[in-house]
Amino acid sequence: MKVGVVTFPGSLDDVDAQRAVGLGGHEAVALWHGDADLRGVDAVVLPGGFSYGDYLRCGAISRFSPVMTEVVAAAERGMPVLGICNGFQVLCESHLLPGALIRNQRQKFLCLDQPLRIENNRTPWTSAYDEGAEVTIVLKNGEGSFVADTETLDRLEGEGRVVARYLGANPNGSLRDIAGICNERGNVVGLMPHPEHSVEELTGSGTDGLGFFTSLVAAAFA
Amino acid sequence: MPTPTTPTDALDTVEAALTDPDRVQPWAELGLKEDEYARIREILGRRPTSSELAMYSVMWSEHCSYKSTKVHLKQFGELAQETTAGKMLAGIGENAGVLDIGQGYAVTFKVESHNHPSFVEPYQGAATGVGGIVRDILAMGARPVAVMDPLRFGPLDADDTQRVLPGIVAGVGGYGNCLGLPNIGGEAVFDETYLGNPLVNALCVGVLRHEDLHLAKASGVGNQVVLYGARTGGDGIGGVSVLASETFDEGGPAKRPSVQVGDPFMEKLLIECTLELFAAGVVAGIQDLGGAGLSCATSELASAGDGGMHVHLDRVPLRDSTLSPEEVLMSESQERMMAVVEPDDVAAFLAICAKWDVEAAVVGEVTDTGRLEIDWHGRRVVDVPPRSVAHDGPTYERPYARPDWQDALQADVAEALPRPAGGEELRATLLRMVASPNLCDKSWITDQYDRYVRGGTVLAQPEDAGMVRVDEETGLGVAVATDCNGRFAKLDPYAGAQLALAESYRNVATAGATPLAVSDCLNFGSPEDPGVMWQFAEACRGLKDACATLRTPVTGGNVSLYNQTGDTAILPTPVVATLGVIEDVTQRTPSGFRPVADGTPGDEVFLLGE
Amino acid sequence: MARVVVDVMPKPEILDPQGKAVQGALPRLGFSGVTEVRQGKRFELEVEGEATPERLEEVRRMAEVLLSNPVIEDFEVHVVDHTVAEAAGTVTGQVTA
Amino acid sequence: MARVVVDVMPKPEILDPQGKAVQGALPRLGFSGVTEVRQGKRFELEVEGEATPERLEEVRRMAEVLLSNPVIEDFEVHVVDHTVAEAAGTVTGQVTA
Ligand SMILES: Nc1ncnc2c1ncn2[C@@H]1O[C@H](COP(=O)(O)OP(=O)(O)O)[C@@H](O)[C@H]1O
Repeated sequence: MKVGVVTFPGSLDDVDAQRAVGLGGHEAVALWHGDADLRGVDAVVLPGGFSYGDYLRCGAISRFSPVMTEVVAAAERGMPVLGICNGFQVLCESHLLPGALIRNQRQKFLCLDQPLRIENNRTPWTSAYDEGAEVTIVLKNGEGSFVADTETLDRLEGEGRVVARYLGANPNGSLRDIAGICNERGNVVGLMPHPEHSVEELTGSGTDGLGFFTSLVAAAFA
Repeated sequence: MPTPTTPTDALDTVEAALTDPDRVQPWAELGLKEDEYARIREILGRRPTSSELAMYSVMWSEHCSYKSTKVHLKQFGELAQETTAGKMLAGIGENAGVLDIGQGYAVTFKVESHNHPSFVEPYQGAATGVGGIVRDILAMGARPVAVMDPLRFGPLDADDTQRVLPGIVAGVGGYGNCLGLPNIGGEAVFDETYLGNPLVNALCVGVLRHEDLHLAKASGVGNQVVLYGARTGGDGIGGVSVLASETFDEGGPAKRPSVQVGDPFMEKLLIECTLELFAAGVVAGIQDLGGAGLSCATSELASAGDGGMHVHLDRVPLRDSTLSPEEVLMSESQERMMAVVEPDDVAAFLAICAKWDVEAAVVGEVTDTGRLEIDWHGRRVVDVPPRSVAHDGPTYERPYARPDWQDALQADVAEALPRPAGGEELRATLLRMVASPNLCDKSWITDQYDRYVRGGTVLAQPEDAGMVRVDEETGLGVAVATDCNGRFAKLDPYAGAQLALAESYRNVATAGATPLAVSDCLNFGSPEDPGVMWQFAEACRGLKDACATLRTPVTGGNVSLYNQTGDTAILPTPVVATLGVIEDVTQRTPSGFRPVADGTPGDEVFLLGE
Repeated sequence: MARVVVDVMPKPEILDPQGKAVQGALPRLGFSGVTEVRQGKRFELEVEGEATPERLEEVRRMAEVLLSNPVIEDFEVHVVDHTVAEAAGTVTGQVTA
Repeated sequence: MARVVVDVMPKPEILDPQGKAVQGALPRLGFSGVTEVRQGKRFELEVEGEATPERLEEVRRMAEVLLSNPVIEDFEVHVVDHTVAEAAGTVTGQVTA
């Protein structure tokens, strides 16, 4: 499959996401924020970073990029979209996902190898995992605390839309330990941790993140 | 908004300098000595204009001219300019040294200080320190790939450390994380002497292909000079001469804010934009803007080139329209670069800048006059031989003498201390040691830094050396470690500098890499104190001798003086960074013993040496 | 030229870790009697022309679309006659409407 | 109980990357005519008792010591009769003193 990886001004993990897409067995296609063109891709990754410096709110400015108009339309048609960290923030700002991500409870940027549980393996990005699988994936963010009103949280839980949850000590104050969620249809996933940094023994926290990039095939043939 | 004070008759032009030759000038307030001022008049054959005076004062400051240390630093130039991997592609004198590491790759690395600004405003001081060193690396034509941050603080429980430390760590992280550069190591050392004078040293490593090497020079008559990046504001005016060269308690009037605020997002755009400019082949010469801003960039580019340069200073995009030409020349606004571009390439250059939302302006051109000529709204405010500003600054042979307390200090040996007697005391000593801020786990600092971004980090904290992969196909990589024990250096600066080198060299070697070359950041007290000057001279001599023995060239570095609180100097702190190459990063050796785990045997442990 | 301020605050029901941190720090610094702290943002805008109702409506839209996130934040737009810099360090004391 | 606001803004001569980012985004979103944006912080405090001059002076000291960084920021303290949440989404329009 062709997987687009968007570069916004200030995207940092775009090259890493492209590498991970390749390791997952797909062709990575670079997409530019200023082009209203998805170049025929089958899925899109919005990578991590500090788009526009994240000075206003993370993802607040990027969501207005020309490419996002296309991403939103494609997502609504069912195209798989994965937002990682800053990408998750962009998805929330774009209202493709509910809730918002605010400053970590302890006010500090945190980089660590984070244990997670995969709660929902029915999305195109998580189908390679067993439900309930416990994995360790790199987490790094300053504003990764997921918040939403109680009603929204209850709905997310009730509909099985919590995709991943932090295990052990909650690293950032995220409500109900939420690390990732999906939309109603399940094709749009937002995830705070960085699976693209957990795809090689040598350079990350192991290879537990690879499943996010191999799932697409499984999903395609499901 | 105050109204702009653009061209008025108060403007001090070259013409005014001739018609009004005896005007009294504030050379002393700008940090110049009487004979230095006399030399400027001699070079110019007239009094300098106020813009020229600003340029000379800032460029002849200790910080920019290395006037007290040049005589000692030049011995590093005597070391063979090659490593075991080949000739150096650029050495001391360039923005940063460049080493051949094989397979067509080269690396560049350098460590620099941002000590005084980080005391005044910890977050922004540390942040802009990272920003500055990254631009140095970028200017060589390299993609920055990793940063490190050797830090020194006062005692952890001191009040001011509570102000300084969190700010500095957040600043290093805030800037580096936002640039997408993994932090692969550093130091965090605590000692009384750093209480009023913390040290923030920042290191950056960059990678390039041999053919991508770029140098800071303005050659080719008719080539255009482009300033791009952030707008110029009143940041850090006076910072170079006042902040970086004088001790705090002497103070100094600051009519403009002496603090610079960094914009890492702008710098990220600047990096990507600059790398695209290199790839497009539209850069003939390039220089980053750091300390001394445009004064430094214009005079260094022009004097390294083969002719002169003509600059229209009023074309510099300003953030604050009230700035005078003197201030525009001295501003240390961050996130700016200056490039020399062939006329036919200007349009392509500007288009790439526009793609990255980076503002750019053609501000001048290369000439064959041999002069640096700067105009302000059509009137000449600077007309100088560029070399006289950039390179022919004063040189001092400061007196130095072994302090009279040195003997007593050395006689007070550790053997004289009481030793723990028995198991209980030994246990207590051990617990005290592992709990000491200098030895304890540093993850409370390093967890605030992104060590994974770029996907090439092979080793980072808590390892002895940081290591990044350079080529994904072949596994070629580089390792870097920085070290210095200031207490050793105080006991014996000659041996202390050698130990700093030996430790960083060992850390690189034990990680599995072959050490190639070093960069250093020499942090000392006031050079006007003969005892400090002796420490400095000894440390240089020690480092040079050790480098000669190990056959590692010094590729560049930085000197930070006047690190003291009142009369008390910091521990002499010659931080040494060693860079090594590893053919295949999968062969690295992590530190730490691997225990027995699911069927695989644990590591066997050997002790080598005496 | 008009000076317009947009104040953006976290909604009362949304967690405010920054405000919490400040509130926690106050007693440690010897300040007592502050029962609640919320931290938000203030934007000072310089707008061309007069602060006409149309112009202010436009600023309101900027606040709604860009400057605030309606999921977690409330905002308010108002015209001011001085910037913080102009009043620097003072207690203006007056009750603002 | 008094409601006191501390507004903290980057000093005018200091670079404000945040305000710059917002200002850069506005035209792309179709908003024109905003010539300058500065982004700062707003703290809403609930303080026990009346807003007496002594109490306000204490808040002024908090602002000086904790809420602002005097090297790069200015601040202003004022008493308010409503929070942003209470005025949510409105243009209050009035010129504040
Ligand atoms: N300021 C810092 N920034 C980044 N890494 C740091 C910093 N301080 C310490 N480290 C890292 O933490 C680890 C432990 O540091 P340290 O205790 O100084 O080790 P050692 O004594 O073995 O040199 C090392 O990997 C070092 O690079």
